[in-house]
Amino acid sequence: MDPNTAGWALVVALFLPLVGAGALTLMPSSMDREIRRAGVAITAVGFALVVAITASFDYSRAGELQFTTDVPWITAIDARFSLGMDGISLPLFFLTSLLTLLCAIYTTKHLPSPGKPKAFLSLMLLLQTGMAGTFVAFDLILFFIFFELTLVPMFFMIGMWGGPRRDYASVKFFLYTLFGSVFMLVAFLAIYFQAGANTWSIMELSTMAPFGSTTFQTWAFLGVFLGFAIKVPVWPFHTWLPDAHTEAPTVGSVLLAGVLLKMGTYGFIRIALPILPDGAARFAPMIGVLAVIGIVYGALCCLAQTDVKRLIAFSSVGHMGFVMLGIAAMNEAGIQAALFGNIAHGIITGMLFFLAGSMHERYHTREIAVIGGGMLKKMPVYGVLFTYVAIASLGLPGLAGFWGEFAAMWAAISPGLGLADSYGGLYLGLVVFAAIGTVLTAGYFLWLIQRVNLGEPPERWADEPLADVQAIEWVSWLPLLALILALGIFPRLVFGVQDAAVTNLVGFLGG
Amino acid sequence: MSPIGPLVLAAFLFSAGVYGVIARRNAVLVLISVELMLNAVNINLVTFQNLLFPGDPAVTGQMFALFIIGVAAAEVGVGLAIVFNMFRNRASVDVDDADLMRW
Amino acid sequence: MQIDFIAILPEIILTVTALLVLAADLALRGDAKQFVNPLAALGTVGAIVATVTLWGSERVTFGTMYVVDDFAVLFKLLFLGTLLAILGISWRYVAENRFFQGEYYFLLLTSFIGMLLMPSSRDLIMLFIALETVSVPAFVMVGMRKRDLYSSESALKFFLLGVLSAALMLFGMSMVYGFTGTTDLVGIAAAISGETASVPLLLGSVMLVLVGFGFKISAVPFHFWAPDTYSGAPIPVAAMLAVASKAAGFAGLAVVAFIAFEPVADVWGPILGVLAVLTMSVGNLIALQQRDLIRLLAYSSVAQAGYILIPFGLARTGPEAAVVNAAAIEAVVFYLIAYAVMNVGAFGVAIAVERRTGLRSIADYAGLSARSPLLAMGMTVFLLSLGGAPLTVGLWAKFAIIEAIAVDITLFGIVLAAFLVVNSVIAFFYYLKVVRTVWMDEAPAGLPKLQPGFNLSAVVVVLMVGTLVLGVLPGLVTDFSSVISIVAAG
Amino acid sequence: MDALLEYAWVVVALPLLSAVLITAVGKQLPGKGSEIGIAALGISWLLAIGIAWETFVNSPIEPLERAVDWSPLGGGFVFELGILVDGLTAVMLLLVTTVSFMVHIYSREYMKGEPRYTYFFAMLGLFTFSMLLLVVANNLLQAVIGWELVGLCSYLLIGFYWEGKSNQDAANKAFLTTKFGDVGLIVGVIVLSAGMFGLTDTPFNIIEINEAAFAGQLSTTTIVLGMLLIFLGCISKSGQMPLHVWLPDAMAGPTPVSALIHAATMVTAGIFLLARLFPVVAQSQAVMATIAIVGVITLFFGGLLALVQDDLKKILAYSTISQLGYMVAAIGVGGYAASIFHLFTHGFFKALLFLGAGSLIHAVHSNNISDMGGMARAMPHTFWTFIVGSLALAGFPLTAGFFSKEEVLAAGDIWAGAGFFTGSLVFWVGLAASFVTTFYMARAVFLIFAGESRSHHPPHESGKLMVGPLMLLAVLSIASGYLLTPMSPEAPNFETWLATPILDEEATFPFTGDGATEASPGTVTGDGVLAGAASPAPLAAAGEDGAVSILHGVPYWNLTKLAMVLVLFFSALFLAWRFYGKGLPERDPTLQMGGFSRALVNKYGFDDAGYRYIVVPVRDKLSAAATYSSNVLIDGVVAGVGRATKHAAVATYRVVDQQVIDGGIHGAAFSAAWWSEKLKRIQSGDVQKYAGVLVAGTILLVLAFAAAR
Amino acid sequence: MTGHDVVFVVVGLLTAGAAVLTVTSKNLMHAALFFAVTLGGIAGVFLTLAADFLALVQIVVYVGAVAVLFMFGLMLTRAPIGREALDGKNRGLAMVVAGGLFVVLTTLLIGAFGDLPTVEVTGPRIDDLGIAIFADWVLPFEVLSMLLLAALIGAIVLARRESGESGEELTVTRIQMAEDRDPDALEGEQAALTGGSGGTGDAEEEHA
Repeated sequence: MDPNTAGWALVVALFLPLVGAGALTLMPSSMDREIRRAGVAITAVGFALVVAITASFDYSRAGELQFTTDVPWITAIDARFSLGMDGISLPLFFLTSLLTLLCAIYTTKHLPSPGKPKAFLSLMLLLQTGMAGTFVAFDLILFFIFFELTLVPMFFMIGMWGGPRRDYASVKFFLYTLFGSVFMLVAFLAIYFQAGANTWSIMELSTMAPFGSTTFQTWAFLGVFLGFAIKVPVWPFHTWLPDAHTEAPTVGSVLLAGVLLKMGTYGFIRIALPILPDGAARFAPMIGVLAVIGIVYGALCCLAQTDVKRLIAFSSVGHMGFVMLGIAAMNEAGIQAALFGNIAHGIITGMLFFLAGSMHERYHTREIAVIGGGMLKKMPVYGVLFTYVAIASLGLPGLAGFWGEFAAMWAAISPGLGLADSYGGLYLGLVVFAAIGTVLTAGYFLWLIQRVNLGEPPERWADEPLADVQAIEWVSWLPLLALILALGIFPRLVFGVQDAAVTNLVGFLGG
Repeated sequence: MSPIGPLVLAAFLFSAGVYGVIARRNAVLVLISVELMLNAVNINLVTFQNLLFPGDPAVTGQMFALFIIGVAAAEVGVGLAIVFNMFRNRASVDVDDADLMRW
Repeated sequence: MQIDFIAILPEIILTVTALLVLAADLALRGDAKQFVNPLAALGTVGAIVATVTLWGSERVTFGTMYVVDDFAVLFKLLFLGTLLAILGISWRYVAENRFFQGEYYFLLLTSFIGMLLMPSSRDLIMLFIALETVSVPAFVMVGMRKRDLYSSESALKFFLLGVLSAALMLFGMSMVYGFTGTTDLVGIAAAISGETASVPLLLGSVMLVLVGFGFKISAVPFHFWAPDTYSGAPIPVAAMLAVASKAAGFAGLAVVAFIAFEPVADVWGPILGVLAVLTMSVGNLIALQQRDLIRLLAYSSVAQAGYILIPFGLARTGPEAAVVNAAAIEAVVFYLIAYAVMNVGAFGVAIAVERRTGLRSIADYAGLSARSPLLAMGMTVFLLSLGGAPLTVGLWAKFAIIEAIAVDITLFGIVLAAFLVVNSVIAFFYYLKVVRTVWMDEAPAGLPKLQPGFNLSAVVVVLMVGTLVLGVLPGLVTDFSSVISIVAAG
Repeated sequence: MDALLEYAWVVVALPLLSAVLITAVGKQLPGKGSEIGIAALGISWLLAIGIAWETFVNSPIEPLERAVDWSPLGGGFVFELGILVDGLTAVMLLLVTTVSFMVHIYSREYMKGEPRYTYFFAMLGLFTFSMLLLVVANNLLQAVIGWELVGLCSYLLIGFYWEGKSNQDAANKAFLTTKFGDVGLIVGVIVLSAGMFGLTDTPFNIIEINEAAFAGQLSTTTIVLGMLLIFLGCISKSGQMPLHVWLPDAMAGPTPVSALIHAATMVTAGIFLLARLFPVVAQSQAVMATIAIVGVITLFFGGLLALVQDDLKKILAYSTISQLGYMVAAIGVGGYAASIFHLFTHGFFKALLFLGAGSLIHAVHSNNISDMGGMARAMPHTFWTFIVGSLALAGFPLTAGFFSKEEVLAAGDIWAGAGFFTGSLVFWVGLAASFVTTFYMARAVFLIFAGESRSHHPPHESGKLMVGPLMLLAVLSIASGYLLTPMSPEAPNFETWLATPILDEEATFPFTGDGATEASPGTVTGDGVLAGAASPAPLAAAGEDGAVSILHGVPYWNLTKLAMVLVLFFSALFLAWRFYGKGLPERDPTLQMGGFSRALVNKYGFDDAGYRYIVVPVRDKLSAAATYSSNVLIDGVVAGVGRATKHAAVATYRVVDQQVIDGGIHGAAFSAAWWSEKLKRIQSGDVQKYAGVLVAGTILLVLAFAAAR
Repeated sequence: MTGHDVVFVVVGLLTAGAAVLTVTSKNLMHAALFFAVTLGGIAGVFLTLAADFLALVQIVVYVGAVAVLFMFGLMLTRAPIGREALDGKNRGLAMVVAGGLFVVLTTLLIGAFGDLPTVEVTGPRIDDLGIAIFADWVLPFEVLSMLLLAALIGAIVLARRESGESGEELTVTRIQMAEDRDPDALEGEQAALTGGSGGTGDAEEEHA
């Protein structure tokens, strides 16, 4: 495939899941196993295509858009169907496809009540199109559509296959995120009219930036900020997240943590910063402060959790705080860090949710106190995996979690856009508190490991036969486990791909 | 003659009609009150036509009044039919009995 | 005076159809009576064909009283399309409920004749007559479930409030006439200028004129009839009131506001904007409490009216007026089209569920997904679209409004946008409640599968596909810049 | 002539390879994986010896730096993965591989029959690798990575017996306490590297940082802030007060691990890093003074705590803290070479002592010296080697510990001579602490080996695999000291070994002490002792303009002070013999000194009240929360911090998150519901009310319109 | 004040008085009669305003037809209710609203038309009206005819004795509203629904 001309490949990779979802709905519900296999087949074919795209991507020109498609779409408002992929999009696009495949594999054996694999897989595939589209859409309107498209399937996933409070959680998730995105849409329109170029093209608008008065930029940024910040979620817009995660089915949580949250940070980097650099510069210290509050606060909340899944959910708040800290740095390293943190968090926390889900299936509870320890004894391999991923999540060097966190702090010490002059002290404080957050993070993870993994299993489980990691789990987890290590050791896998694209992007910032 | 007299009369009749619509309990009396309001409008129209715009070849004001009379007749017919129907269903024409649906 | 019969051909076709329906009803007996429905549909299709041929033309007839331009044609197509859909969802409902079918369809067609006249009328008298032609048959149709207490009660409420607001409107019209000496809209606009534009009586009368249309579109505080009437009326009639009659009200409002009262747009604009805020907030907030689906849809349509009023709130006079007002009109038109598609669909599903079971509480929709996947899917799509979810036409409808706001941002516009946003979120709360019930609650044991008839299924499917296709390609209907013709006229 | 240096990375890679291989195939092998570990470390050790030899005989050598661009970091900066081999690296490589190799061999027997035997060797390999990765790092980021991995491995090994709650707690405590220090390290590294922006594309490069600091290209803020923060990392990692609390608890791990942690890896990481960055440290008097004072406090008070311990491993642990205090203090008084020298010798004799302790514990199945006694007869090899180790620790003349500790004291003396108060502090307190050291080691030795056996198990000598390493380490505990003696002032010695182009005699401290004005070379140059070397060059000496230069050279000592050391040694020995020479006294005199003893037993007693009134209730109620409820003042504080954190966490979650933030959302939703409830009442069903409201609304609107202009 | 004005004032006061009695009378038939008087008074006003034709129409259509229709309506729907109950509970509201409306309208009217000079009253001739209605107003006229037809048919549909299409009187039914249904009743309904499939149900199956 020639990355300059093979725009079709991206279109196919993007819409294959959607077509697959349609095809699945046509299968009779009674063909339970066949439906699940078809789900794997569809995602596998999609993933194969994504691998082919990744393979033929021209890494020497990673800063430029490749696999582009650009045709008129809604002529009345100048919206275009504009897809493309650069070094920033590629890893996220890849991750989306991979995680969906793994989730489909996982679903062949694990699907919570009320079953209905057809509906579940169809929604998942629909979700995939929405998520993947977000990362390759280069038209604001198209981006918005994909961004919003994810709400509906995720709403149903939580609402139909979720835990006891699924009704509450699903509606909260939906309304919360919707709220932000409507403001975002308003801001997009304001940008469109302010630019006055009759285009929604993200690249063109970035090139034109900065436009409008500072007041305009501030307001527009505020709108965009609300949309993305709720998605990320930035403290204090995070309260939908623990509920959604706690109630969501395993696969839902994995995709939510693995990809959905990334759409928020991606939006910041791809849209908010380059198009509204002045607004971004004004908001950066505030974003930084919120990010660090999120880090410390998320960790504190984790310490107070008694539910494994809820704990992991709160840990996301902290980890995404590091990502936001990178963004708040407004320099190349910060963006790099944020994007890396994105990917790493997607892999690690996705994996943690897989583990939490399987734990729930075995113990039928997620209460730490009820599980009571000794998992390492009952299920040695499982316990080791749990420790491994938890340690990755707390940011240990050599595993994926480290780079995003360290680089974010490193970048924040010397923020771009002249922020270093006016806010140098603030940013130093942010770094210190972020670093303290890492200790708290280590604290709750170790405590979690201690309470779940270590010690002798309590009596109620002593005679309970708990199956260790099963074959299907290995298949769906191994890639993530390997990636955690691979990204930890070879951060270049992501940093290198992104480098040129981030350089371009920071060029738009003018910093 | 000054137009203000008929206009104030019309306003008064109109207001009286509004009063009737809101205060009267019998549905037929409510309908009567509505008719009062429509008649008030007619006074307005005729006043304007004949005092302010007497030369209008299209005779707009009076034509308007005629149309209102026609429409009012249609409304009376339909309105009474509705009231009759309700009366047959519940043996009452009290408007404030009609409160099955609320909130 | 030469009468342009081509221009009023759709109305003529519809009138003839109405009379034929009446005659056929006399001729047919028993179950055969239901075939007046396809007859009416045939006439509607004829009218649609006739209307389509008028696209792009600019015909003025009956003096300057009647204008057929793209604005009018688009609205006529909207009405006729809705009529077709309502005929589709009415067929079995009307037949089974032992209505007087011939009369029902005759009244339905008559009401739509009034609607077809509305966007073309350029005279207050004509507008008034058209409005009454819409209303009077509707009064009767609402009460058509004769032996039902709710039905007769809702007819009474609808009727009383209808004539009351008509009287208020007439009083306003009479004073506008007294002030300007004409009922011709363009003439009125010409007469209102300079110092006359600030006479309190005139401005107050403008408001009174708007009341009649405010009633039709169920804007707060003229909305009271809507929930009570919808829930008592036969559901197809409720659908008609919620969609077609409301659209007609907006058509009339647009014509009056943007043509006759354009010189005082800076007065009615903000006030209508405030009404928009009130309308959507009140509608949405009360809708939150509803447990009856039809009432929920009723309040939701009140709220939707609030959204559609927003562009009116942006109207203004002065240098940017042409651009801003044009964008506003476009937004209104587009929103109405979207609204028709999704709301008729929602009512259609409600008919299918209620007709068989007589149940209409939201709780009765539990497990609809198991009982009829098609209806469940349809309900989901329509409600999500009403909320403004992506990939449905509802999103573009809201988008159009925000776009109209963003054309020239003012503080007031931002406030309106903020209310729109907050209200959209509130609205989702109750839409999702229904969607959740449909998909996630267990159906009560023993309820049979629902098998909606062919017509209704077809209508639901078509509207669902329409909602989704327009959701992906809104360009199919957004590209009609010519509908802003009434702005140019003003 | 640095062919071997190029292969320094192999030394690092082999333990990693061993860890990976053991994990992969260890269980299937006859030796359960231990043979892989021993083989890998053996090769590494030989290679390290070779490297050490090359760097030593050619010293001072030009540092060898080899790096690959490992990953871009954004902004044009790259992260390099590389090696930096100079004398310091070579010393550390030699020390780490030696101890690790010995521990590997020893563990093969010691850990026999333990569960997770294979896993243990894999972890040893990983641990060694992590430390070596830190040691060879050519850049600070790589150092941080190694440093953190060391922390992880210590966590995994201290918590090796994870079935027990106290072991889990100890592991958590070690990880979290050091992780807290890592905050300082990481932020410090970030601050230093930020100072390098604009100067280089590789902002973490150690040589570049050192050169920049020396050339004055780094601002004072960067240096002071960066180094103090990094020193915070050293405080926690190298067991300095007040973050030493994890170290005694870390004895929960298997004894070979204790040896590894306390002798060669982990705790030395902090000292090493300070030495690595000594050119930066040397730029600031404030930093140096801080380091010195922390070191002094630690070396004295840490040592005192060993007096009252019954657990042999705890005695050794506190002695480690104390000895680490010497090393830190030495850095703080400019004794760069002295510090590393002490680190080097200490590594050997402390490893020896721990392994010896392991041997004893293995024999009597108890950690407590009160359960031992009379072991000299049963375990002669262990006895003799343990004696050697103890003498070295106590600084008995002609053992390695003597030479290195005296260097530290000498550094203090010279620094004092240059007019720095901290110099005298280090000297005198260090001297006093040596008395304490001697006393507690003598106490331990007498109680273990003298008198009658108090063991419940008949003691027996350990096997060859355990004794062998003891023997070798005993030899090294003596021999290593001769790398820096006045007997060979001209030959290559430890100081020339450590010298680098920056740390040569040209370099000076950029600040002067109080006594600088009176200072002249003569005042600080003592008369050579022992070999009577003529005017040996001082370790640090006042320069011409009164500035003290960073020097290397032959050792320096003076007779009076030597005499004082000896007097102290023997008096302590005598005292100990009086008390413990005949076995365990009825009442241990160290426990009979009233308030002083109580203070020590209670770890200075500050926490007594806190313990009784705060820690106990809270720990018992929130048992898990008080992870840190040990019984030292600092422990109290740490426990308090932990507790406060926990409370803050619960409060944050319950109040802020669930009430305020989420409550706000709910509040909004609630008020919507409230409005909804009120508003719907307007829809009363009474059509005439509707009509009334309709008309009233119309009137208001009419008024609004009418009044609009 | 001309004689013309005097006549108007007299007729106007008469009309206003009758109107007040129409909406306040405590007797049904009195109210209807006063309504007829009001309509007649309005015809008189039309005459003073020189709208002869309209006055005629007013007499014929309103006094002659509408008022009589109302009286029939009142008599046909004579419910057993007492005199005191003719006014509902909304009288206060009605007072305020109507009073407010009158004040506002009068103020506005006087503000706008109070200073117009007195003019001579001239009305159009009846043939002018005839020409206008078929020249200028033919469209609304035709539509009005359709409207009247619809109203006629609608009124018949609603008002005629129920024969329906099945030829039998239907019992009064109520839609079950969500508000006033209790769970037990719901179960009963569902049982009924699932138990017997009525005639309509069969018809549905055929079409499905």
